[in-house]
Amino acid sequence: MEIQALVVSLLSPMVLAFVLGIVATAMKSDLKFPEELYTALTIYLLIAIGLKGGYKLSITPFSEFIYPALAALVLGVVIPIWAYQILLRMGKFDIANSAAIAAHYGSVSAVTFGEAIAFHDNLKVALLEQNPQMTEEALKLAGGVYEGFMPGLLTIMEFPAIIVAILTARIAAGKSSKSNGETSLGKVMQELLAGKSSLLLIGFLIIGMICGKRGWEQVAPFFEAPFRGILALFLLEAGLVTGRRLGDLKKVGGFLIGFGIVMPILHAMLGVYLGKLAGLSLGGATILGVLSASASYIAAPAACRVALPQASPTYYLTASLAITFPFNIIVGLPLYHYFAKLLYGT
Amino acid sequence: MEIQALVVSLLSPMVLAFVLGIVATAMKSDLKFPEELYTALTIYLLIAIGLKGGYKLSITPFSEFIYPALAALVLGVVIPIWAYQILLRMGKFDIANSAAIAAHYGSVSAVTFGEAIAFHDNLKVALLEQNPQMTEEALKLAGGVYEGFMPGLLTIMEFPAIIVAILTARIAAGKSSKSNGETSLGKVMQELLAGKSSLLLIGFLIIGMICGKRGWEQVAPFFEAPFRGILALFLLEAGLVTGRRLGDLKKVGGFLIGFGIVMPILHAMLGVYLGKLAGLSLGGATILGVLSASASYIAAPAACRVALPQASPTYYLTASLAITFPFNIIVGLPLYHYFAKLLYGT
Amino acid sequence: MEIQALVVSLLSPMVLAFVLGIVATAMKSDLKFPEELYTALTIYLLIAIGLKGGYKLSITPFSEFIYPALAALVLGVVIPIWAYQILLRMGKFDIANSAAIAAHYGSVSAVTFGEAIAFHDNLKVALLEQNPQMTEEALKLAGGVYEGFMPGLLTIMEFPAIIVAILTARIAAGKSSKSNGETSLGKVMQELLAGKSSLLLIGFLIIGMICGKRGWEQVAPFFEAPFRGILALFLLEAGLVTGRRLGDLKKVGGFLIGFGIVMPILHAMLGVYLGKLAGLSLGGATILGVLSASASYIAAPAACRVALPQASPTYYLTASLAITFPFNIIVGLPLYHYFAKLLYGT
Amino acid sequence: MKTVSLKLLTIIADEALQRRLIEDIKKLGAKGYTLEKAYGEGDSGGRISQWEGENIRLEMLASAELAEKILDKISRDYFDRYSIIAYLCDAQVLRGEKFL
Amino acid sequence: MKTVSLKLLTIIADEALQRRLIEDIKKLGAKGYTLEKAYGEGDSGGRISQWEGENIRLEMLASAELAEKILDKISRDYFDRYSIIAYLCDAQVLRGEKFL
Amino acid sequence: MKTVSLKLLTIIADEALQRRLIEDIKKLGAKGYTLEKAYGEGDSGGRISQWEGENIRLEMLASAELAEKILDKISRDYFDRYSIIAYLCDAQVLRGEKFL
Ligand SMILES: Nc1ncnc2c1ncn2[C@@H]1O[C@H](COP(=O)(O)O)[C@@H](O)[C@H]1O
Ligand SMILES: Nc1ncnc2c1ncn2[C@@H]1O[C@H](COP(=O)(O)O)[C@@H](O)[C@H]1O
Ligand SMILES: Nc1ncnc2c1ncn2[C@@H]1O[C@H](COP(=O)(O)O)[C@@H](O)[C@H]1O
Ligand code: NA
Ligand code: NA
Ligand code: NA
Repeated sequence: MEIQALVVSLLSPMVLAFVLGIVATAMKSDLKFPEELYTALTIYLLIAIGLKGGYKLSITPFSEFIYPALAALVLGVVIPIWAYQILLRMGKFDIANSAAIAAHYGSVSAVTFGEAIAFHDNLKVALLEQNPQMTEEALKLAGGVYEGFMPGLLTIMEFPAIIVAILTARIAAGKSSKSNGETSLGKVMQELLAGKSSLLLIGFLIIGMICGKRGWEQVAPFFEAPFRGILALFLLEAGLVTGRRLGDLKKVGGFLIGFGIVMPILHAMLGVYLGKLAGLSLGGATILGVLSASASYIAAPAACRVALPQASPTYYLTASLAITFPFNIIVGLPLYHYFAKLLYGT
Repeated sequence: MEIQALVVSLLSPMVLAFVLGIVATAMKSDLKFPEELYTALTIYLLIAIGLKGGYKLSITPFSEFIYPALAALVLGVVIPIWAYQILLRMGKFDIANSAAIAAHYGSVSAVTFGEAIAFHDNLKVALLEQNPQMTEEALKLAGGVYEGFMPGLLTIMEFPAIIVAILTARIAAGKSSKSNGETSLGKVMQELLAGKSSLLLIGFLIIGMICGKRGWEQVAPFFEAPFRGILALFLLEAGLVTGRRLGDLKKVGGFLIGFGIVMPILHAMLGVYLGKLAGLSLGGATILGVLSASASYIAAPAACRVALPQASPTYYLTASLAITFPFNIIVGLPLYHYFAKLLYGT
Repeated sequence: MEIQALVVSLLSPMVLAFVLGIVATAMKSDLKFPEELYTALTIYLLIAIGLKGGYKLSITPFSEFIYPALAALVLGVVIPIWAYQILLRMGKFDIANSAAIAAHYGSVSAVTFGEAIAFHDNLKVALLEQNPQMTEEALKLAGGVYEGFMPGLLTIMEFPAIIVAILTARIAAGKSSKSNGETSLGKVMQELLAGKSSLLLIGFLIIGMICGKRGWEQVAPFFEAPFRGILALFLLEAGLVTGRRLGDLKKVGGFLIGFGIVMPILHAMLGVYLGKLAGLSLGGATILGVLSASASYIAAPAACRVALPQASPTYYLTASLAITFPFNIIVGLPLYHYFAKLLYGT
Repeated sequence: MKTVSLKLLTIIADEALQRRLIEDIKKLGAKGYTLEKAYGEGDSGGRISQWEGENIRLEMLASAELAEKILDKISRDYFDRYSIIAYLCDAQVLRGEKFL
Repeated sequence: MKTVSLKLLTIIADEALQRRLIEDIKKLGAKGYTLEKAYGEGDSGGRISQWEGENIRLEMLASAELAEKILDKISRDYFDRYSIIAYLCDAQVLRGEKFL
Repeated sequence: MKTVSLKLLTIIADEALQRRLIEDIKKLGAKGYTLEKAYGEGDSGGRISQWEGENIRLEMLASAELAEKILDKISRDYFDRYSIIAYLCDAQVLRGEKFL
């Protein structure tokens, strides 16, 4: 059964497209994605995730959503704090770099989330192929279903970590928030909320909730059916960038490489555990685990470039993109699923 | 029932995406659509509208199309003339600006048209949900269906107004068409016909007519199913630009703001009325009203930049984009529908 | 029946979109495709073709594929050699230009391939409309079906010709491959393999084979359903570029124009003939003929710009894009189909 | 390196003028140019998206004499009707003979 | 052709600074600018895709005095925190009065 | 403002040469560059779409000496085979020490 999950994960065209992107860079291919295509794909993915999540949220009772939401919030606050301490003390990074990397690991990756959704949908298909008579209940126990409101948790986890990390850096640097040329924290928060990814996720979550089923059905042929194909395209591009970043691995050093693998595993366990406490299904808890494990590479880099410009992209981008991202979508997904099954005792 | 129409219009993901775009600008979001994405979406929408209209036209008897076509032509010629006089005399605009604004209001907006189509399709779904036994005839009386050849009317109305307006300006300025550096009227007409939007609309209308059903079915999975999702994307971008333009509202003054709301209402009434005379269904007449009410922002600005460069984009773009466009898709659609129902006595 | 094939080919929205592109250029239209959109469409088409071909290959017995594969390889090696000799001796082109043009005609065009696939799918629909009881066997005899692994042949034929042509040029120029500033042949081969089109075709062919049916079904709503619509978009852009190139026709001279029409016909016959020998169905052999007839305009120009920079794009691009490409998709497809029917005696 | 002193002429204008400007400079004898997309703001408002129109940035290496002729033409035909700017810098050009 | 001698000031910076830089130069009195997207590498690593952030290339024709003021402002507010470069060239500008 | 006099070296070439050119200038000691996409026409025909290939516009602030070395290399390795142009302007650079 764990084998099945591994196979489902590895034989996904999305994961293989990512690998092809890395291979292309290694071969010095002239394959390039225009920046505008990357932006378009990002906009598409965020809207698609938000809209569907909003629609699902509109048919979820509040009582079902509140505990998972709290769990997500706790994860978003706790992870950056302890990650910061580890980076500063054990990793010997300076304040700005520690905070920037912590912000990335506390925040979340929408693409990893998308792949986690695809993994679970796919697992369901695999389970039903094996045993077409499987009941909804049995599917749930096997991790083949998850709560539809998961995009709501993604949205909740996106920016608290970034604010916590930036705040931590400011306090640590002992600066008044009024220092010369420095962006005030209020402005940073405002920029975060208005940042592309928060705005699209929150905005379309709300739009999805308002429009409900009829609204969703109008746009589903564009935002649902082609989702995985477009995800594959995005992952190909992600692979190209990851491939370029791989060359920086030696620059970042052994500590950060270890950090980029060990921390996601710990965060995933914490996420799955809290998910179980909050009453999520096995699939839902696994996805909360994946969210915790994932490191941001849209919202967090954008925020750090403005609010922590002294931090080096070489560290935070290489860690989140070249180490943690591939680890999560290739090894992490089946691993966290396996861990969730152990915890749920199924 | 009017409430239902209002709800259908307001709860559309397309309209809400537009609103989100405005909110994003107000929040100084870094969300930006690459220009290339905007161009790609425009090309898509024009082709999709043209092709489907052409296919529908290929199965429409000539006698059914000719009177609505004449009505559209009359609207396209009359609207810019009286709009010009009002702008010049009451609005105190100079010749170039009066003509440019008149060109915009005489021409049409493909996106407003797209939203009108979505509104009616949606209304049909809402009507059928309420009463699944509703006959085709009853649906027609309630405004739930419209003639498939409407894109043909859109195409007819696109450029006469622009030519009329430019001609008016030249006559008013008392210039021979040979004056130094000035583009000759023939050249302007040629550029208009060859302009992106005319070319795609006319071209694919013809292609749709030639290819008929089999041709349409080959490309429908791309040009029909995802249409509304892509429209939502486009409206998000339109909202971003509108948001930027809102800041110019005070620059354009109260007269133009009033003009941008009152004229569409009058034009819509005229359009619905002529539509009824020409034998269109309630839905078809409403859409002709919407076309009359709508102001161009692809063909007309392009033409004015070349043929009326002295006119200020601040006036014509702000009026058509920041006033009339939102008014039409949010308030106008249900209002014109309501008016059509009164006129048709249903 | 030949009439039917001609009608199917001429009434395709894809072909008409191409014609519209040419008309637009003739009218000096301001319609322009952003380069990024062109790149995105290219990436899409190559991935879609590769993935589906890979999936089909995964369910094809090796013995069925091996002879057609050999035939494709032979065509890819032979065509550039004899094309080179003809260009050099009869066409009086210099070494670099002869080799560059030969590379283009030996290699293949993915878009022509896509249109050939659409032509055959469409022919099948037309045949079934005429006679819904038609058996699979009868369809095969009439050319309404083809082997699913054809993208594999496209991939095989893409780069041998380019290497052969470059090698030929080097030998003819009597240069050691170490001459000053010249790219070594190894490097050229490496760049070819890593070139955008090879990389995507080969890469996604392999991904399609690995993922099999379940993988393909995950992404088919994006890579299969909208394929022809996107092909129409691409052909519109191809028409725009072709239109610009038409002005260069007089520069390239009568010989190259003749070459660009006669050679494809000969190559198509050779391809169909070898396809029959290799055991392909009528449809499959026709497509192999189309591949032989087609001239590259993605991989070959890219390679020539680097490895044969002395060759003039005016010759090779005008020939492949403004002469051979339109000839193939408009006249060639039904012609080669007709020829295949003669050869297969059906 | 042997270089030649030439003028680098830059023109910034509405994209809608692209075709016409290029025809004009070719007629005056220019053998080449380089073109980029650009955004901008100025007296005539912002050209920061395709809604408002975009700018092109046209760059030419030319002899002082040709540059002069092009500037002349532009100020005669475009300056009173269109918003367009143009300026010259000095450049030391490699393989400069090719531009003369 | 009558031209005016002005300074052509070019600033290359992280795209994230675009809004702020434009606000700043307007406050200092600039009436126009031209903007292009750019990629680049430098001490702070590569800015060769949106993942790493892209650059903008901001160009302004300005009097020597205004250019000086802008350079001043930039080196005070941005140089110690952000990676940004700026330089001046001499330009002969047509219709140059409009930039003064 | 304290500025340093440097050379602004601009190279316009086929996009296909991008990787190689950047490798070359780095080997010669350049620490940074700025890159833009460009279209163009010249003796070798038009490069106005990806079908024909596009141009890149590579800009470098460099000492006169480094600029010289780069120009040397380019004219040796590229000029006889590829169509590529290069020119120098004078620039007053802020924080100019960083480019030396
Ligand atoms: N001072 C300036 N420096 C650089 N570019 C400018 C300047 N003023 C105007 N421009 C450019 O020229 C275009 C037209 O300017 P204007 O005619 O002033 O609206 C603008 O969109 C800008 O791209
Ligand atoms: N020597 C140089 N010449 C031209 N542009 C440069 C140079 N050095 C840096 N840049 C540009 O300035 C940006 C920031 O540089 P840096 O602060 O050195 O990372 C880079 O991304 C480049 O676009
Ligand atoms: N006189 C010129 N001024 C500016 N750019 C030029 C000029 N001539 C050529 N170019 C650019 O250099 C590229 C190659 O030129 P060529 O080798 O003449 O084909 C062209 O595509 C243009 O972008
Ligand atoms: Na996380
Ligand atoms: Na109108
Ligand atoms: Na061929």
